[in-house]
Amino acid sequence: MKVFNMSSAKGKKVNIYLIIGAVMTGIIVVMAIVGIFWTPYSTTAMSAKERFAAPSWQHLFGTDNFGRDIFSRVMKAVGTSALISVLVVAISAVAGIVLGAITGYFGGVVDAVVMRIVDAINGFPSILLALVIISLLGKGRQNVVLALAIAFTPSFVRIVRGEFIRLRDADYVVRARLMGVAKPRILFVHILPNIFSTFWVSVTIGLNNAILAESGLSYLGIGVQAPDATLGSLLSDAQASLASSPWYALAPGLTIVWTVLGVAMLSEGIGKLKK
Amino acid sequence: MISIDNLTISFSGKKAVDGISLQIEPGEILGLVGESGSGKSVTALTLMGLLASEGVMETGTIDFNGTCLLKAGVKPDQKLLRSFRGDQMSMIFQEPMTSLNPTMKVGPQIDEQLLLHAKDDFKSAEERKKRVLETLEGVGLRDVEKVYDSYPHQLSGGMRQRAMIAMAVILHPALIIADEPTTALDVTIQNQIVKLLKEIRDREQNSMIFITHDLNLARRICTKLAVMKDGKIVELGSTEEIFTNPQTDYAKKLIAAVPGRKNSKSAVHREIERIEPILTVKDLNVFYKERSKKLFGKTEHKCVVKNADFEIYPGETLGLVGESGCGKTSLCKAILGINNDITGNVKISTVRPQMVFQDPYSSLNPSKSIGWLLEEPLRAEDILEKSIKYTKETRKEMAIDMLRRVGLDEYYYDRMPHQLSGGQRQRVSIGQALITKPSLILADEPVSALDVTIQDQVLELLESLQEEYGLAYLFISHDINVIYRVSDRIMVMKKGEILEIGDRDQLFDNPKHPYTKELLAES
Amino acid sequence: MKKYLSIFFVTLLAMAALTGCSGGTGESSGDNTSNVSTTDTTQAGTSDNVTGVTATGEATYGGTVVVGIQQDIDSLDPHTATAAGTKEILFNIFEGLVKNAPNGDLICAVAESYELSEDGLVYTFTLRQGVKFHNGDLVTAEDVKYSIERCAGLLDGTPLVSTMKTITAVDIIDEKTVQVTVDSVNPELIYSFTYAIIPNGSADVEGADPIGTGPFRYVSYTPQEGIIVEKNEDYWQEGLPYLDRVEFKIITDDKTATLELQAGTVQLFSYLTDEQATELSKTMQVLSAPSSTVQALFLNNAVEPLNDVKVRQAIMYALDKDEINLFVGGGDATVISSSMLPTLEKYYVDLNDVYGTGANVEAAKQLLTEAGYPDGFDLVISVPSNYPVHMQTAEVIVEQLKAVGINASIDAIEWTSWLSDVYTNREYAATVCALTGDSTPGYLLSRFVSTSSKNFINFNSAEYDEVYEKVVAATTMEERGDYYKELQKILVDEAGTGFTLCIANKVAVANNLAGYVFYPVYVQDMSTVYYVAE
Amino acid sequence: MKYFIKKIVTLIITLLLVSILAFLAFQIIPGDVVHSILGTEATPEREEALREELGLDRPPVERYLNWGKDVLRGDFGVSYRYSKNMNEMMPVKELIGDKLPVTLWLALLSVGITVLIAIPLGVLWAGTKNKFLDGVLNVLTQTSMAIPAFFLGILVTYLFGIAFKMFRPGAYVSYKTDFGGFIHYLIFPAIAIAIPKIGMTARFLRNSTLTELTSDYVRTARSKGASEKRILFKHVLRNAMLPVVTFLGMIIAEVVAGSIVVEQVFALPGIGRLLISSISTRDFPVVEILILYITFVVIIVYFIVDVLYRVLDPRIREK
Repeated sequence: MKVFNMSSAKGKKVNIYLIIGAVMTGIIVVMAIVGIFWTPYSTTAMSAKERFAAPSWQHLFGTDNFGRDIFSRVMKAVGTSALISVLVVAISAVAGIVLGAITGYFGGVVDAVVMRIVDAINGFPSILLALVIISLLGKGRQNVVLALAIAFTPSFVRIVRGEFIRLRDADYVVRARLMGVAKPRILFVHILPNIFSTFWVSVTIGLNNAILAESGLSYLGIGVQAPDATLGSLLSDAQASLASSPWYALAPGLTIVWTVLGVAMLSEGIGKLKK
Repeated sequence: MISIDNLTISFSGKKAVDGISLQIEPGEILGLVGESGSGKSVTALTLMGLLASEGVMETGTIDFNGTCLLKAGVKPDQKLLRSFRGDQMSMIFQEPMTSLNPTMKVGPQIDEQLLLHAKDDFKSAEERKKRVLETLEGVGLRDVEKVYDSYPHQLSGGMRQRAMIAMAVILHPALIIADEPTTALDVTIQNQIVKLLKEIRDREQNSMIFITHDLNLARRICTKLAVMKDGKIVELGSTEEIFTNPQTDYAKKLIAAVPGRKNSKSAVHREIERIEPILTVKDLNVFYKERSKKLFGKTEHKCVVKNADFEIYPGETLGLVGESGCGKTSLCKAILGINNDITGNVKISTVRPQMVFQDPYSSLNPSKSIGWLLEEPLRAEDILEKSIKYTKETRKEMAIDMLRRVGLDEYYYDRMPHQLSGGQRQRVSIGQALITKPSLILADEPVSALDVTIQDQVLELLESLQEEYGLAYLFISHDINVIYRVSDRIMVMKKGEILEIGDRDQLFDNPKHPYTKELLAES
Repeated sequence: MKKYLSIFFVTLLAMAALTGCSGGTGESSGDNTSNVSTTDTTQAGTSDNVTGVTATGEATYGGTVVVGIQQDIDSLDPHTATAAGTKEILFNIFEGLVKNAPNGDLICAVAESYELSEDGLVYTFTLRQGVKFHNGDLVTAEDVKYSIERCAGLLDGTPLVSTMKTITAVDIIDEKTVQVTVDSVNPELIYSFTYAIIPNGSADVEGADPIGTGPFRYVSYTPQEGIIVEKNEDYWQEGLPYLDRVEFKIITDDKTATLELQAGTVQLFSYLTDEQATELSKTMQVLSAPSSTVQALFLNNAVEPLNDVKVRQAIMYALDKDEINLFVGGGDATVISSSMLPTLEKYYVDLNDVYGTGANVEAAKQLLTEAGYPDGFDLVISVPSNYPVHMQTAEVIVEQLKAVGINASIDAIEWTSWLSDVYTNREYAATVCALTGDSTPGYLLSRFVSTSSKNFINFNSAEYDEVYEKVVAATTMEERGDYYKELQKILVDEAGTGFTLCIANKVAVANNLAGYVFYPVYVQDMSTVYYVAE
Repeated sequence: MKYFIKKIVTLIITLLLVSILAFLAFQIIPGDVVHSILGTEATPEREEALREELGLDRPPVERYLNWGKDVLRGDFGVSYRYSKNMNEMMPVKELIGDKLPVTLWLALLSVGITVLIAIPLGVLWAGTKNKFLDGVLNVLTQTSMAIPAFFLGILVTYLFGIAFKMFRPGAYVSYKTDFGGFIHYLIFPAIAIAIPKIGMTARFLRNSTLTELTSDYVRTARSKGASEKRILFKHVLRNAMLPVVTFLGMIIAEVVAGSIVVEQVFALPGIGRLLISSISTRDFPVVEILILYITFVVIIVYFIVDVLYRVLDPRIREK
């Protein structure tokens, strides 16, 4: 005979944020992954007959000015947007960790020099930055990523630097120094894991901001290249016919909000889980 | 009379206070003693009606001079409670720095009491200010106008605590609860605060609940004691009764663990062979950079340790005692080479002396397992010394061996620091310092953050390890009793200067410096 | 034996009417184009092709109109301004000796009439009496001499208008007669005299405001905001203009423009995208007429594999221009095949049958196979990203090329990069953009001569060059017209470039405005626009 | 004082660095200002003449040094693109000076709106025990941060401009002609800028208030018998505002540097739009000064925040 332990199930508080966040993000992830291999309609095939069709069972989100299925395009765009924002955050976070760790831990001249460069990048318009990178490295999605990553790095450097300054004289770091642990190991093995809870918050915000920043670039005409699309570029395209076919804008718009909310909820849930 | 009847408080199902009953008479100082987590503070906060929202009052009633303040199952009347708080009963907290609002001047913070409860008794703000100033004078503060207009951080720890006390007594409440009011203060200040509290009680004839983990202190101030353990009162009686004739095992153990000259187990004088010092400090000055506020002013080198001159021999414990900010830690760091802004000589004839820190929570890397932490010094040594080569297995063996030596079971190898208690962490910390077998350990207040019984165990461990490895300790503490217990020789420091250094018993029996005398006065 | 120039002087569509000059008085364009009349029946001015309903009602004087423009002004100097968007505004401030009329004719402006010597080398202009500059001064022969010499480079050696390089002397015969001498015959030179007449020396006065003789006088210009003009009370054409004030407001973003039109902040906006037109037609009048631009998928004839005529022809077959028209032009554009504005009916030949206006996938694939690309190839189309129309066209073309196996992709670039990399340095494979024609019919064809600095597609046909030489040598427009047709044919046969559409210029006009007139050239004439009486 | 000198030196170094970076950027990016000016009608002769006129035929290092010398002398040069009249180009100083008030007022208004709404909202949010309200605010603020700026601009325009007719989209009037009308129009772009900032600030303030509410001095205040409301407003708010000040500083720096997208959507002739168009036309003198201005503003705002923080927090003041 089995013994059911009811109390443990009842006593545990349900982490509502985690569940909702996981479900919301999950749907997006599934959409993005399926979108790589299959979409209900071709994302590029045009149809003159079906321009600006309203949402229907054939076209869940309707069609755009070229008669393309918006749902299919959103599916594909979700993947592109997600990939861009994840890569942007990954690159800038790693750069931020390396630079922030070195400047924060050692201080002095290196700190002064790196922080001045960080300040300089901060004041530098990301559009110009994007243009410079595209001219140096050519076109392509990867360079949008790189430009945004460079623009995002300063804020990560600041956060990591602050944390390293806070922790550089922590007792356990002093001990590691006394043991004769090598500097890089102190930086990245001893200190680094301890800044992750703070870092995680900025990573979540960064993911959100990267989606927004990419859509800003799309709006200014230097985002991804058509017919490739991101949620931001779809939204930008959709504006032209906002009054006559509002569903075109609504589909990517709501998807952005949904994604960002999902990620935020998930991270809040994870935060609660740790406590 | 204030009476607590059959009080049970639980936090998410776990009982923090378990059916306690207490009565406090006017003029009485009731000591609530026990180790951390025994429910002392929870009891006090409940009495004040400040129980955190996660806490549930399961049973019991609290009666204050005939008014039922709290009753289990009945929604607390917040308005009633607020009218009592501050007016009828007030509280003094442990950390005067954080317990005062950092962005509000001290005067207005005290004035708030009058505003909240006795606004109509005063005609004007000036009158209230006059009253506040009087009260500040009453708690032994001088230059009260200046104190009134100061922010908390501009006052010293002792002054802050006096201001806290002024806040608590300004309305002459029937009950004052003091929660570890002297723990964060230096010994000499501690004595003054205790004296002040006594004076207030004598003057005002109010009741007082004095919460402390320090039995020595409780003995000096309290008329009645309640010994708490795991949320229960295990023993209740007059202070003298309990100290002279404890009934329960726990009380006995607690009293026995109190370090002090009279009950020190290692009061036996050890003979140390002093031939070749393991550490020689000669004419050591340690500086601290301070930026000048003036334009083009040079960066000032503030001397925090002046002309330190001493040595430590193998197998010996040198106790270093002094108040916070006297330069103890700076001296340590200079010896270990962490601070290079020094003049003079430090000669160490052993490899890599290690350090044990005060706070067992910050000295272990929270993101690593205990096993990893214990092995890390070996890995570092492996890289540094070409002659040494540890395999993964030997490292693990050594770590587990060290776990046993510091009195922990093998399964702690995979635990994370946050899963350990403070005492256990300090054991790991000691193990980590010892695993590379240094012959000199600098221990900076290693037991100050621990409960008495745990403190006792850790000190015992340190002693046995000293025996085993022939270690030399530089043992730093502000607690003269702990110093007495562990040291062979004692060094007294004040404001960066070594005032006195000498054999333990000689120093205790015959202190030369007036400051030493003051330190020893209350031991 | 001088003939009246008007006999020779041929406008785009018609023999210049004498009336255009000698009789071109105030009433000529006041109530629209019908008066500017001509003897010619082919008068096909754009007014015939205009679609959309204009408001009807009594014309009133006064009022302010805000006109949205898409580009900032590149210069306030009418002789150095190069951007079409600037010229279209300066048209309201400045006038030349002659000026464009809505039907494509030239009418006399500062000049009252002119004559051309029989050898075609001497132009004699008689100035109109009483024409005043905006500063109140009368236009003198000195002013005319100065203006023409400045354009022709006779003042400092650098001609500001390249077609006027042939002018060798400007002589003042008397105070109302100016004679211009050229060194070679060019029947199209008269169009260059549309360049502004400005007060003598005014371009060299520091801090000078633009002063002309046009229907509106310059008030102010603020970068990024726009240019404001006010009614010229002394305008020589009586009854014009109607409006007291016109504000040209710069709105670079098409979506913002739509919003401002909907809100009524802006009353007039031209070159709408199809989406804008659809969106705005509910609340405003949307007029439409063929524009003066030819859009194309330009191919760089010098790069692999586009240097193979078969590959280019395959692309021609692959293009489905009808579909592009539907998606981008809203079905209102004219499908074209060569470099001539269809509105210039006299010179235009319809060559749409050569490759068809729909897609011919089989023919395209076969040609590709013949050329050695049975599996297609990669093609990058560089598109200036500030033109939504071209971006969308490129997107459609990518799909169409995909159908024949060509793997095309879009490279969206900034306009300035386009000018440098594509147009000047010719470092590109393909691009989608449009060329703006001017009133000289040969202009759009001249740029495909292999040696032309404007031949950015690197078109290289000996036959074409030969015929063009004949054009230059020809002294009459009839003669030239035949050669122009030949040139168009060669361009199509060689598949030099994939001309697609002459996109309709759709103009949104507030419901209470009337009198908007389309021109076959890139101008925006505000003098005829008026508020309808309620 | 030493603190100031140090800050000024840092500022100068950063400005120098930025100006070099911007100059290098212009060496790298494609597109020639000469082509941009002459358009499709360029002839090699005119190109050459123009290049010489603009001094672009000189070697890059010399050009940079000349530019630097002029800037140090207070001569910011003239725009390559924008005319002042028939024969003069617009001086950069005049051009930027003209656009600056637009951006500054926009910044002021948007920060004002942010502070006015976000601070009460954040405190209310921290104070509420209503789970539902908490959830709603959570989703609302999160959503406000998730909408791209340009779309928010369009939404604000549709809502306030087209639907409620509270303003006429695009009917911007210059501050020179009608200051009241100017401010009235500016309120709406300011709202578009403020919405995500309100979300961020309210969240931030709420979190910092919640943190402060757990601190010891709050317990002390409770033990004095102070009401929760009094505790929140008298004790916690000021302390909770401290980190928010830094945060607001970042926001101010951001909007003072120009809100490119919102300026574009609302057709405001501000710094951000000028920057974009000048970059796209390769108008180097304008872009250089704009970038220097932005960097300058960002650093100065951070500096002011730093000083303000010292004023607000008596603990740091004395150090």
